[in-house]
Amino acid sequence: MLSLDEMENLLPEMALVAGIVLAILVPNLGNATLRLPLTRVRIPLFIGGTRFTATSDPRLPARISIVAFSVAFFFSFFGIEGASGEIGGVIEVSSFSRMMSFVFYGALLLAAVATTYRMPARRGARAPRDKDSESRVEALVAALMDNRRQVDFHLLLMMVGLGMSLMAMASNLFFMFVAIELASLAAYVLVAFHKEEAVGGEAGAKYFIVGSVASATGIYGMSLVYLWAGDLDFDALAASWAAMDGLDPFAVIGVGLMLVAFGFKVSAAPFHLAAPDAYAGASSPVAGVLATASKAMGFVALFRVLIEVTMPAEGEALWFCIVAILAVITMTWGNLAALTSENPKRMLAYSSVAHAGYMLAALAAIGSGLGDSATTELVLVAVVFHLTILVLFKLGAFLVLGLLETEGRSHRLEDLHGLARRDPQLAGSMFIFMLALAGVPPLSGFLSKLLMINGIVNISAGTGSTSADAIVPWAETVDPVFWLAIAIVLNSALSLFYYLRLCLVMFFEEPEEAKPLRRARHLRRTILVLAVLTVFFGIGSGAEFLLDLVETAVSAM
Amino acid sequence: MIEASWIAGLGVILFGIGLIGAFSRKNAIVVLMCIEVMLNAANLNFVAGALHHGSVDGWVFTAVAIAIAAAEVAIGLAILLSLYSTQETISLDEATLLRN
Amino acid sequence: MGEHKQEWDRLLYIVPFLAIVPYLYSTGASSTDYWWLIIAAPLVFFATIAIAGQIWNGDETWVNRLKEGGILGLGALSVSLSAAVWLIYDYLEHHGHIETGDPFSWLTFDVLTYNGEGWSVASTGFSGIGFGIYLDAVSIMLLFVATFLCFLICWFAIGYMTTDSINDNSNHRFFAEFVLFSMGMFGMVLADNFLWLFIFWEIMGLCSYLLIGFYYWKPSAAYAAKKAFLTTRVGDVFLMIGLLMLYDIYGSLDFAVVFDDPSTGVGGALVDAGQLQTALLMLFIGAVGKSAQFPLHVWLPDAMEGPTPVSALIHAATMVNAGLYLVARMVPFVDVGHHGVAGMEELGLIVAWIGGITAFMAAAIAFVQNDIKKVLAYSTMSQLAYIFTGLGAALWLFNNGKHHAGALVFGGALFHLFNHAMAKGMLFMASGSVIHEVHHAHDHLSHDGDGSDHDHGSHHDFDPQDMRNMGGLASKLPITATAMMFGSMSIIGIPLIGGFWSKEIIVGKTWYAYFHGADALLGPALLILATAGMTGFYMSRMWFMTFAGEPKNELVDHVHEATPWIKTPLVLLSVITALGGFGLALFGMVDWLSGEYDHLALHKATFLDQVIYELEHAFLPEDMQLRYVGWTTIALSFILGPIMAARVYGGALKEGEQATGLVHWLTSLSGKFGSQNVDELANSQLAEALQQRLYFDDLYEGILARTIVPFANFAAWFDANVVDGVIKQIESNSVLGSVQIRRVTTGSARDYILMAAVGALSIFALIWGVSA
Amino acid sequence: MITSDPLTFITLTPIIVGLALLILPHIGPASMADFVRRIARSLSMAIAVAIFAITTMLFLGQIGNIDWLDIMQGDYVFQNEAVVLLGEIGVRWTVGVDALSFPMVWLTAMLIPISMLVEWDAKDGHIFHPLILVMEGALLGVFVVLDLFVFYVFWELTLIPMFFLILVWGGDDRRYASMKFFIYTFTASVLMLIGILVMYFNTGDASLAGSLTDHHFDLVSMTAQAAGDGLIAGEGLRHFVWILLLIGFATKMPSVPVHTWLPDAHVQAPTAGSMLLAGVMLKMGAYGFLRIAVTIFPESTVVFTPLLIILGMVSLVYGAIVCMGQTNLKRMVAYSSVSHMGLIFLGIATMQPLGIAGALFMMFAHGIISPLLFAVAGAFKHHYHTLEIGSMRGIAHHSPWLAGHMMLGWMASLGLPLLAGFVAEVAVLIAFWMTFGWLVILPALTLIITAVYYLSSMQRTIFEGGDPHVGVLPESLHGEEPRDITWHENAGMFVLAAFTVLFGILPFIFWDMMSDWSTEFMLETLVDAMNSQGVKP
Repeated sequence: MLSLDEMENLLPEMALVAGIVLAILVPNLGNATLRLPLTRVRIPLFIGGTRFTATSDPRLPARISIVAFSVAFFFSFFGIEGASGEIGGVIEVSSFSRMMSFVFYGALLLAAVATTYRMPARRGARAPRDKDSESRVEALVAALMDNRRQVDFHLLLMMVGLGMSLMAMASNLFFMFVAIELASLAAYVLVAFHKEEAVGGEAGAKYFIVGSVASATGIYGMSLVYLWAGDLDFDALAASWAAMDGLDPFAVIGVGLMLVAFGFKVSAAPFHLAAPDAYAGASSPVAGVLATASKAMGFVALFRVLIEVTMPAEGEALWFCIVAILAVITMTWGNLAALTSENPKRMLAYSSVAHAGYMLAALAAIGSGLGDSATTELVLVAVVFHLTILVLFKLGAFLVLGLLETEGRSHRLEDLHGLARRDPQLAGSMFIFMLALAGVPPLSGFLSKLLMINGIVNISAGTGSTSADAIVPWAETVDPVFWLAIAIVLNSALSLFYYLRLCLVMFFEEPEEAKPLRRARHLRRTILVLAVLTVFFGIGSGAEFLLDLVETAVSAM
Repeated sequence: MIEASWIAGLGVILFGIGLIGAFSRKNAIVVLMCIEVMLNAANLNFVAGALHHGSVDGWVFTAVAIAIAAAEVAIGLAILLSLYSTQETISLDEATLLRN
Repeated sequence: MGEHKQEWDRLLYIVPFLAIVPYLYSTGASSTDYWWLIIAAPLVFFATIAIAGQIWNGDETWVNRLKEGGILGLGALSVSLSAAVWLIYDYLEHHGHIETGDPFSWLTFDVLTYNGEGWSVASTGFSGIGFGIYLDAVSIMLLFVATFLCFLICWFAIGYMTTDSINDNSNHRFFAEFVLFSMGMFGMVLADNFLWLFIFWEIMGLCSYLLIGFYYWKPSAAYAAKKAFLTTRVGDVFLMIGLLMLYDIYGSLDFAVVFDDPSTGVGGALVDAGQLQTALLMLFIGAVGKSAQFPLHVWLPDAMEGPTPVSALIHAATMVNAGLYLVARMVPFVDVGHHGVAGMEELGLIVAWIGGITAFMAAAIAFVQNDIKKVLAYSTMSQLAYIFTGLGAALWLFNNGKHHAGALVFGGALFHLFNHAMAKGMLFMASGSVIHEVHHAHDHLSHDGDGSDHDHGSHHDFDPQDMRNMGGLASKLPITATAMMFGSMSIIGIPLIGGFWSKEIIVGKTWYAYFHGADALLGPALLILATAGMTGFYMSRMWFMTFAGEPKNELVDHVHEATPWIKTPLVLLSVITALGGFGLALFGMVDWLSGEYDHLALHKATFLDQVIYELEHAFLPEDMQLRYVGWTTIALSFILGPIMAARVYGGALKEGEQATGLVHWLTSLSGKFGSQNVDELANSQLAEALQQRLYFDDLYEGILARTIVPFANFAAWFDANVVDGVIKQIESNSVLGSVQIRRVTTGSARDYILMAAVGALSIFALIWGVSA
Repeated sequence: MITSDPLTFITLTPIIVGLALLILPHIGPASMADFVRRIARSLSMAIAVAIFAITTMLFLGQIGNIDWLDIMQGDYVFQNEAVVLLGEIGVRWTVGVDALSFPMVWLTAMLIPISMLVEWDAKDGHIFHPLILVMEGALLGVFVVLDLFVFYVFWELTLIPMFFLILVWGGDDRRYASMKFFIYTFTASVLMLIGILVMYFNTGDASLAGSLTDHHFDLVSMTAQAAGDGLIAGEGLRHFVWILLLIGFATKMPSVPVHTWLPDAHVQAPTAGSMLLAGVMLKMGAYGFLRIAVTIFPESTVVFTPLLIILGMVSLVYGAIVCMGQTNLKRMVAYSSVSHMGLIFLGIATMQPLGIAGALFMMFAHGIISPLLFAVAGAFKHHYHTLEIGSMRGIAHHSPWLAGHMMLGWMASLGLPLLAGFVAEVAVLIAFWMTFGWLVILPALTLIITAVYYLSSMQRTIFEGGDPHVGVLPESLHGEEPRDITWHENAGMFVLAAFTVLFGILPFIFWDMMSDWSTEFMLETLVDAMNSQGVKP
């Protein structure tokens, strides 16, 4: 049994567990009674029967999950300062893990809010049949999307949250994998949740298959590492790695295979291929979760394996070259592919790939081993900061698409046409999100990208020969890491093209239909808040506050 | 007693079969099976590791991994079913509404 | 003038303007404190007229009382004129330079120099550019010419412009541009510094452009305006380079600083003759452009597209003198007697050659012109070229230590400038009078003839400037004919009249220079000698074709001098032209201009002594060679040229027509030389070539059309398709790449796994490679 | 605040008010939204005029009583108490101006109300004018901040309002133009950002440094450090950073070969957008180049002088030649901007205080003249619905005011004396001759080419036509009777014309401080570099 201290440390997870329990129970509460045998006394049983108004409210599951996530979110937030504790040998609560769970819960909370509007119950929903007319099919699909499956959905959402949070706290590689699997399996289902739509099942299937292959590969890699080290505690692994004489094939191949698994999670090229399909097929909030929380989870795993375990105290890490190359390929691939994508969700998916590339580049800079601890910390702060604020604008963008989705679908660029005229608030927010994604100052997206580039430049710019008296000799001596910075900025410029294109159609084109969008008050407010925060965390005290927070978290790592 | 390295060797073969199967077979169910094979390769390694290192962790890992594999199959089948219900195929090459 | 009483009342408006300077004088102020009035008045009224005219366009008061700004312009120019006269008066009183220094520093700046070890801020020179005035005899003379002529021309223009319906509601533009032009001219003359000279020079260029293009709707006018601006711009650019070079040499562009000791540059360095000569040649190219000399002469004839005589007058009497003024300012550089730099003989030779060629060429082209203004335009070119030749000879003489002779021809050349300005100003106004009245007569006729539905076509086809439509006007336009006669005489150099006094000196001294070592001057000397005779021919031809003989068109009968405002300047200038040359020569104008004397006065004991001295000097110089030259000139210009013209074009007036005394006599005389048919000659290839202006325009245009235009089009293409094409290529390649890379996402999960597997394998290969 | 920290006030007020005017109608109740929409245009104008008044008072000494002639290089006036914006990485809000930036500040403050005035009747004025107000804040920010991070923020911030101005109020091909404009300049400036970051990691002043990085973005401190031992140790790296900065700044200026965004942006932009683009945004490049690249890396500047000459010369000559081949009025004017901006590089390359002062004055003069040109071109578009040179003739008859302004603007731009542009040209040319001698023939020839294209364009629009009473109207009018420009266009152009004349006749109003500053600048930064690099005449 957990001690009180441990309970306190795990409060967010407790809240989530409570949420899961409540989500299972509460919607089923009804006026069912149990007649005591042989008597006429009816004892209210509450489970079953005709449900009460309150418990049959279709928005109840969402409320439960929102409350649960909110509580978890705030507890995580307050836990960032000074949380520490070790539970059961596999869980280690630290500022860093709390920071990450703060991010995860934040993202999931937003997804929960967004989904409230996606699935209010509607009677008479059934799956469309072949003989139905096209418009009828559409209506049916819309109704089905709104069917009462909230409980399932929110349960899964909370499980994803639980898995991610546990993953961030894991101090044991195997436990981390288990947590990842928990989150992933729930996420697969979420992706496939809209089974009424042809693409829903397909997206889920692909994501599941590719994801499972990746995790199987990762688990196999982990098993090789276990073969080599005999212990999967990170501390023990790090010690074994440091003590390793030469390169042990088991260790190297194991780590390499794990890289594949995490590469899939962060959607690094060429493991990202299923991601665009999954994002496009999933509902927008879910896609947003995949692009933010799921990606953050992958990066935490990378931190654990690459930085905690395999990073040598001095000199270049083994994986430096690979990650650097992966980074460049990933960001270029993502941006290039997004360039002509006509589906906003796919476009955002590719953009998410590109962002993974930027962060991998920052990791590579650490791997180069050129920086001291301060610069390493700077880069980590940059990455974590980026992961954090990515929730604001990447998920924000998905939420905007989500709001559009409640009206119909948002899989064509045309659906965004003239959004500025139909709904200036949304268009303005979307504009901010896009610019933040592109890294235009003074938005927070710029700050995080700047910090990453900053780190890379800091690590590498000084490596060039100071006696070189011209550019070419200097360029020959500078560490290749420096060019990662150039690659990032050039890619940012390239990415601007598609972000702007999206803005362009919002402000420029005529809307296909002039009717205003749904009010969706909470979601709309959420989007606006995200937009404001995107600006707020860009510069000034907001950014300072968040940076401080991240710094605390990173220094605990 | 079988040498741990033999077990691990079998794991490599299994893993290879699984992987090759995963990208060479169209049928999603077969791919699912291949994934199971890959997971089992890992399980073999855990077992071998437990033998080799004489630690009990490996056995625990194996047990948990099998549980995960089971969950995965369940979820996988459910998802494939929903794929089938909308597209009436479980061929990975045919379910390509989402592409490019 | 009774019938125009109401018109003359308008003149009352300028009384307050005229009162300004006398008032200032009465307060005991010094003229040197108020020189800025000369520039400020026109500048202020430029803006006033331009804006007010646009706002009150067509307003009754504006049109009738203020003559669409003409009266305001006249007022402004009267302020300038009176302030200038005040200044000139003071100058003549004090017999010397007026320099104000730089009362205000326009630009101050620093320049770094290298002292052998490092760079530091230059301690001497290069401190900036200020603005002040610098007056010596040359600028005083030009100041008078400019203010006086501008005033008269404005006067004339009020009459000329406001009575032509085509100008209705756009005259404010004319007057505004006119006073701005005047400001430019005044400023250029007053400026104490080469840069300010250039600045005002450019302002004049602008006004010239605007005024030539006054009838902007006429494609020919718009074209001519552009041509004038661009041609002079070519010269100006070189002028600017010259200024840069001079500034580099002297560390200042102030006349006072530069002329103080032209042989030492900034910081006491000795000036390199080659460098200085290059700089001066650059300045000269500018002068060539402005004064329409070969090879940048092409703009001047076209400039006659401007409103009939008036803007053309700018291109004859005032602005074109700017180039001459600039060359005159080169004298201190070459005057080896006064700190000049030796070894710059080529400069004088080049100037003289350009002058000689232009003089001859322009005179030849003038032979075949039928447009009265075109004749005058070529005449202007030719006469300016005379002055250039004279200045060239002066430069050569100065540079070879022949100071006295140099000074004489220098003064003579400037004196010719004065005479020519007065005469040409008047000639153009007179030709304007002719054109105006012929035009009116034509309008009158065509309105009467066709009733209400008059034929526009014939109206536009008729060219009131074509001398072939004239003839026998002497009796119809008595004042004009007289004025034109005196003007032509002055230009031809009829002894004792106007230009004679100066032209003699130029021709004579150019030959003098040739005889004293400047072998290369033989060419210019011969050319200007021949031109003297040609001038006699074409000027006489013009006069005879216009005024003598029988009318060649029935409308001549309806011509009469009706327009107010036009006659006054003609009368005034006729007097100056007829008597001014001799009069000023008597007062030692030539020596005063060249700086030999420091004041204008009789230099002999009595007036009669002076007259005899001057006549002797002109007709019987001591040097026998010069005497022959002088006589030849007179023979060619006075006798041969006019008589030939009279034989071809002359003729008595129609029976019963009576012109005023001298004019009538002259027309009768012209009929007495018989007549000669020149049709064969007129149809010759030579005549055709002359008609085509010796094909220079065609040549330039051809070159431009074949080089610049295709080149510009190529550049535009290059920019759009190569420079921007690279960007577009990047863009389209990215799009292509994007499409390609998106194809990799086939949609099949198998392929994704395969790709991931391949990727993973590559990773291992890499690890293996790294670790190996 | 106005007297204690006027620069912060004039920078932030327009941004805050502009954003408020843009956002309030969308989040408040309907009645308030209507009210805000009604007052948006007038309020924007009032703010813009007030800021112009404040800057003018700063200049005249009514506020702060500054002697503008006595500002040393590296010193700034109206500096504020620094406010920490991002303590972790050493970003602070510090503002200040000197003789390099103040003319630009004044210019911006002057141009904003005028461009608003010229487009007073723009459609959706309640968005248009606040956007310009935001633009004003961003532009002023670029010139006043002394922190490179914030500088970069403002630098990019200017793109956003301009993007909208082009996208929403632009011409037919505005999609392409706005994208190209944004991406092109953004790409260049992110490279510049790398340069800034390399500089950042060589800063040392611990008192300003960020807690996370031990470095800071403070320009004043960087300048001092650069003047001391030099900011960056290795020469190769220094050059590299210099080139990165140059890419950013040269693209903004723009210099050939990275100029092609400009014609597209200009042709499509609305009049006010073009005016600001040409008037101020191009100057940001030159300003940044002088303030950062030259100041901090004088040696590199000296070493790369040949590059500057080539860039400047090619921009100047090639730009002018391309102008001649243009048939679109705005395109032509845009290329003429490229050509004129070339002179700025040439002025700097002369390594003479006079040349730099000339370049500064060129920035200033071109900042007045080119808006006039674009106002004229915009009026053609507005009233004749075409910009095609040669599609009309004799327009002077229909639009005499327009023709008058065109004449003045065109003449000013081709360098007619007594108009503002001439002073700059002559100053640069004098310095150019001193340093490069006969190379001057190329800029000189450009003066002719400039005249050719300007005069030809006038000849084929406002002149000719063949009839004194009616011009040849473009087909785009479809037989409508054209009218002369509206009163507000006229008023705006009048002010610009008046300033063109004023600064042409009395250039010393701003010249003196520029000249003094240039001398200081040369002596403090470049002379040592020239001596150490062994530059000889």
